[in-house]
Amino acid sequence: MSEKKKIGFYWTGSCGGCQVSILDIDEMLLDVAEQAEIVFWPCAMDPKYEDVKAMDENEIDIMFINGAIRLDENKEMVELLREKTKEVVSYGSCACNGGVFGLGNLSSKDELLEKGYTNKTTDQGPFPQKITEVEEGELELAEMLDHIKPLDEHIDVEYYLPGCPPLPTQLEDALPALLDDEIEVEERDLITDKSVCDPCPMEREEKEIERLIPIQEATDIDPDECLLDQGILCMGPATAGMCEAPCTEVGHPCVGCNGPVKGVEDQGSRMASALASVMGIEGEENKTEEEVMETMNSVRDPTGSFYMFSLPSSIMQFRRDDIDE
Amino acid sequence: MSLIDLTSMAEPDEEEQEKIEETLEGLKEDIPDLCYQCGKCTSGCEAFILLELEPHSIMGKSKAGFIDELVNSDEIWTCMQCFKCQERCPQDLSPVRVIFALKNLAVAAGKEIPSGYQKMLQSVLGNGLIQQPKEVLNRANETRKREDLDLPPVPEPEDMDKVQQILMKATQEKLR
Amino acid sequence: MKELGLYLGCVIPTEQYGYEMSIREVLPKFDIELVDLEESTCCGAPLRNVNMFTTMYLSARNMALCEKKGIDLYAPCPICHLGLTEAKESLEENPELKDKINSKLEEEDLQYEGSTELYHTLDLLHDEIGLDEIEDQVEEPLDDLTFAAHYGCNTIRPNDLDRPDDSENPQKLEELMETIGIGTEDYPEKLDCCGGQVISDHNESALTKAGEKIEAVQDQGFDGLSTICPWGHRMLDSKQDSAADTIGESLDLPVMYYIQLLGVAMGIEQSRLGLELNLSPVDNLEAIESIEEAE
Amino acid sequence: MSGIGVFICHCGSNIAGTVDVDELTEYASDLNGVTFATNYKYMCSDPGQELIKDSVEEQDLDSVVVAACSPRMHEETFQAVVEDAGLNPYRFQMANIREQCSWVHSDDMEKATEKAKHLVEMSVEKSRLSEDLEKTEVDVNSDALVIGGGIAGIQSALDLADQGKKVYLVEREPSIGGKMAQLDKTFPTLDCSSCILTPKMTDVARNPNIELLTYSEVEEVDGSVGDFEVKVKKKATYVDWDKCTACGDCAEACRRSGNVEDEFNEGLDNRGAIYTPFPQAVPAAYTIDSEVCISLEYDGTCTSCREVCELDAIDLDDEDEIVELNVGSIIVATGYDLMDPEKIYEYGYGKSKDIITNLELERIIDASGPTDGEIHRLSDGEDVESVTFILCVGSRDEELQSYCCRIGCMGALKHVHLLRDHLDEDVDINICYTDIRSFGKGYEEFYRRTRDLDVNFVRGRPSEVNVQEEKVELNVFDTTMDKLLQVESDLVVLVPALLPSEGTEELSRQLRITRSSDGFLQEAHPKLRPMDTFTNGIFIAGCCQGPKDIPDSVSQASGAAAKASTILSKDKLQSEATIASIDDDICSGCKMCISVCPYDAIEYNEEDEVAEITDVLCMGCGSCASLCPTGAIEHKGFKDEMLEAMIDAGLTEEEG
Repeated sequence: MSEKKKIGFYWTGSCGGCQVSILDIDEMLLDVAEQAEIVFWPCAMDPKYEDVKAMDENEIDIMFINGAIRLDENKEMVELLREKTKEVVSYGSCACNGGVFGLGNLSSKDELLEKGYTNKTTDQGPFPQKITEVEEGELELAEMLDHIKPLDEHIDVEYYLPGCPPLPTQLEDALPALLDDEIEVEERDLITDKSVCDPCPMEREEKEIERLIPIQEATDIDPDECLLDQGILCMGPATAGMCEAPCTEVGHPCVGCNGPVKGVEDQGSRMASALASVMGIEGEENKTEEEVMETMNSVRDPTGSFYMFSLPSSIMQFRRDDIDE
Repeated sequence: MSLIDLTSMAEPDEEEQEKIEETLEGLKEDIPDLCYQCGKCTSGCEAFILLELEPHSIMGKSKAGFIDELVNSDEIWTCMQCFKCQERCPQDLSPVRVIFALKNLAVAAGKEIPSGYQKMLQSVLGNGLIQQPKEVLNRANETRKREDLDLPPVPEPEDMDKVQQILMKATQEKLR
Repeated sequence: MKELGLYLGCVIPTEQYGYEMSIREVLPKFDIELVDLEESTCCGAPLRNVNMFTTMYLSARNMALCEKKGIDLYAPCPICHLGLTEAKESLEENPELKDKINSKLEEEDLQYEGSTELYHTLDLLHDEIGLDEIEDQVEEPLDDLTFAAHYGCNTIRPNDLDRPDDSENPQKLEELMETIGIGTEDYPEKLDCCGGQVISDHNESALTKAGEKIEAVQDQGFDGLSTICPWGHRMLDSKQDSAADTIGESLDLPVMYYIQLLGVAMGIEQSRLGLELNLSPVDNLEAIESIEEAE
Repeated sequence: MSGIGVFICHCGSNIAGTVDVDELTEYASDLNGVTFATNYKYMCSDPGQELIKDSVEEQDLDSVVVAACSPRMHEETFQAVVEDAGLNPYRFQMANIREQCSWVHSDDMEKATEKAKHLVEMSVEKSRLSEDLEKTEVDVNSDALVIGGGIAGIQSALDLADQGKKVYLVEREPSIGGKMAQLDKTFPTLDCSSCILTPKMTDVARNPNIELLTYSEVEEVDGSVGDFEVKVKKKATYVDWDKCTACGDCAEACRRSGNVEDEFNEGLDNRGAIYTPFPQAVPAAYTIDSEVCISLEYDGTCTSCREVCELDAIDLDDEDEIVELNVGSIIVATGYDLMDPEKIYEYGYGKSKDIITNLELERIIDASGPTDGEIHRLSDGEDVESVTFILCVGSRDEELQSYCCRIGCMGALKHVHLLRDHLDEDVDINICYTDIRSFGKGYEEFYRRTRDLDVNFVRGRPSEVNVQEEKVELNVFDTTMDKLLQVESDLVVLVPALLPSEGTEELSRQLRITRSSDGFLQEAHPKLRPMDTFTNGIFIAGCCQGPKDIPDSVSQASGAAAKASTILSKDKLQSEATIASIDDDICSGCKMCISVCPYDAIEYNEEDEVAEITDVLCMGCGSCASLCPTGAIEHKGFKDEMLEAMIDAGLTEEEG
């Protein structure tokens, strides 16, 4: 029997859901422990920066990294882990596509700090300082980066496993394949070719959407009919379908957390152009400009809707006037 | 515009024309530009035979911009407000509303307006109604007042002065 | 019991007392409680000619008074009804104008929301109360009479402003008359104007219009003419003599508010319906008591 | 080693005068994948074409780029050259360095040359990724279906039959002839309508290539161009048409004779339950109207017609029959209906018998019509002293039909001539018009002649029409004289708007063709493809596409027949090669592509839950490929990689 693989899990800017998703594989964790040795897992163990630094190059076989790279400390740490790891898995939507945090790219760093600290409605706490003097000495805070970029723009990544968080089933499928050298896994093999529509059980018609209705204003939703057909913006058609459509199945539109299907670069623009093609298509040749605008304006918060999880990996990446390079 | 009316040497006044359009847009009505002068409005106009009101020609002149002529005319004050022209217009236009807008322009410009309307306006400003309760006659030529007929007093704002003030200011306002 | 704000406008409470009396007498019999709007003023419609904004303001003010009481509004005058409807629809479509008007109403502690439903006599009787209910209350059907209907322009036009009846082929008044036994039929001049709106400045023309309509109805052999509009009634009844003089014909056509006819058919004491105030020869009709009898 | 050959055309001085072709050739020869580059004066000329062919062989080229004019001009030329040289025609790319470069940048040779380099490089990049593409072929059924047996349908059917095609002509009434059969005369020549129509109708009956299916309706249409499968319901006529000689004995015997409103005469007189629409009907046979026949409708025991029929043609047990047809192309010619003038209540239609439509007048004037051509007041049979026409009844009306009916003005002018022939000369004729539109050949001349017939042309629309005791009265304001005229008439003729015939909406759904906002069937292009629909193989003719007069209907009908013939004359149809294709492994079945396809080429496969493209229907417009949210649809010859490579090449800055 070959030597046990050494694996690790690391989180950067994150809600923690991805880490919980690892625990969610339940007993399988024991199987994993049999096949692999978990050498690094800040969530469960207490490794120090110095310990990692002391590791040999490529000492870790597989490193799962989730979360957004929001701080310089995140960046420094993932760069260090890259040195020590053979294969890095970009785990979860934040690492793969920037995730919800990526919507921060619509504001500049200063605006974000101002909103978060100076102009907040609750207590006016102290504005974060790089260095703070305390009795014990100086405390140094990590610096916020200007923008969020997906993990693969900071370091090379071998595999992508998106999801917010990835479902236990996804990890259960992925882990054995990654741990077994016999099985060949391509970079994006853990993402499906098909979209959420494929597993989605709702009845679909040809799309003739007159205008979109915000879900909270929609009344009389037919539980069996495609939400998009009913005028509710569902990102299903442009979203990778590894999740097996649990949201639409219970009547909630897909918000696009898995990011684009395999082979598609920009989830939001795909969805926007698809929707633009079918919206108001009935009698469109005779529509006045006002009527067309009315249809268009029914798309509320287009960026937030189309790019809720993938703005940093899109071709837009961030607000144009904020490009500082 | 390049039109000149050779009978009066008047030129179209686009500014005044826009004012009509503004008012009509405030009422969500179509502007007169789309009128194709079929004359259906005038064919059925209640005021044409007696008072020579020609809604189609008002539409035509408004469309061309000869607003001054209309605002100064007596014609606009002959409309019986029966709304037949609007109802029957095959182009979904409303001559009667164009006429209202013209009358508003005339008032705003301080033109002399017919005494009946003048009186009505003053009465509304004075006590809220277009006229005061009257003593009327019955068929036997006897006079009757509200009180005689067991009718309650006519409604009137408690603070008429205040309403008056608000009304005075309101008459200076425009729809848009 | 349905409560309705009774909004009389200008002409009814200052001279068309017969309409007001019969309304106050008849409607409560149909379980309708009429609530007076003490602070009300002119609806503003006559001022459309002078300043459209003031028109909207006055309409909104009167509706706001009714809203304050939390009840729907009944305007027996079609001109008021049209003015109020127009204001209601305009303000709904134009929130900016609504805000502007509300800022003025605030000075009187009023607020216009747009929640009041509007009724006119025609739809109130025909659609709300209903023909069956009316038929139930008829005691003496007026079987021997044939009347023509006069709707009044603003009752039916313009139809884009939700009128009580169809603009080209209104039939509700006919159906109401038939319900109380009166025979009726269409006549070519049915939709013609009474001239009332220009009486103040074009007296003679207005009276000619009225006279011609009365003459046409009379010539076609109708026993009388039924109205639901105070302006029309004023021209066709109150001023029938002057109209006759103006066109040089002798006119003696009984003209009655429909609601007066209804009251008579219901057996209500005729003096309570203000019938003495109809100046046209209504006592030519067998069913109508002459003034002497009434006394 | 094989590679790409680049051929740069001078186009005389058209290109060479602005673009430095030598520098361009040198640049091209250094591009990635290019093994040969040359230039020549006229690449499209014979020697130019030979140059390409020879080079393919000599230089062992596997793809060819020609930098010359627009592909619209010569793409097919060069594709054929490349094919001749033994390559797949889709291994050819064209860079447009004339229209897009030399012509628009003629003042700056340096920059024009620079742009030409980019354009050539883009084509080379696309060429590097190009693949062999094959056109798919389908067999063509050479039979045709014409729906609608009015003049347009008749013309289309005859044209196709004359070309030797088998034609099925489906008509829902018992006889062909349509609206034209109801007309007395036609403008502007005043030809007798039936004199020119009847011969055509009998031609149809006699033509061995035409199979006439009257009293029939299309039930279902499936398949696509070249191979439509159509189900037609032949309604039961209860008369054996092979036996019936139209002797008419049955009609006389019918107990409902004279009790059923006669549609052909616009309800102005009556027929029986067994009837033929009009004497010259084709086929010449009787039909029992099952809705009014005493036996059929009321399950009575009336056998009057059967008893008198010597030929034993009556069959009361007849049943509807479904006929299945296979055709290669379909022409729709379903015509129009008049708008119900009661929609304009104020014009009083229905309030008096003396207020009629122009089609009713047509029947009245017709010598074989309900009044044998005698014109009297319909209310009381009194003489007519005054006739008034109201044009644009419901036409050019924003509440009803916003379009012009195109035949109302001319029709009324024609009626003036006919009335003048039939009535005393002192009869008043008034025409209330908004604009007289006499746009066709000979029409204005006809209008001028009509003006000379003592007609009152009143420029204005009446507001309402009132029925007085004797006469019908209207007021109309003449805007040319500024006078309000009171007009008393014995007949008021309304000229109503034209609507697509009843059932057009349903038929358009069955055929999967689109309608424009006015409800008429939509042509593929208003100017350049007026008889095509967006569905390949289906054409439209006559008033189903929009209001038309007879000459226009007939022209369009012949045009549609010619169009259909181009399909029917082929043994096989080749589909475009540069069409969309769907990858089953990626398609997730969201159905978005189906709604955008203007050619109805995409269908949903319920079993595999994926969308599928019918190759012959796809026109390669690219709408679906650009929309597909999962990238499952690829546009052959324009794959994403190709376009990306072209964009990259187009955006490269020149080194140095």
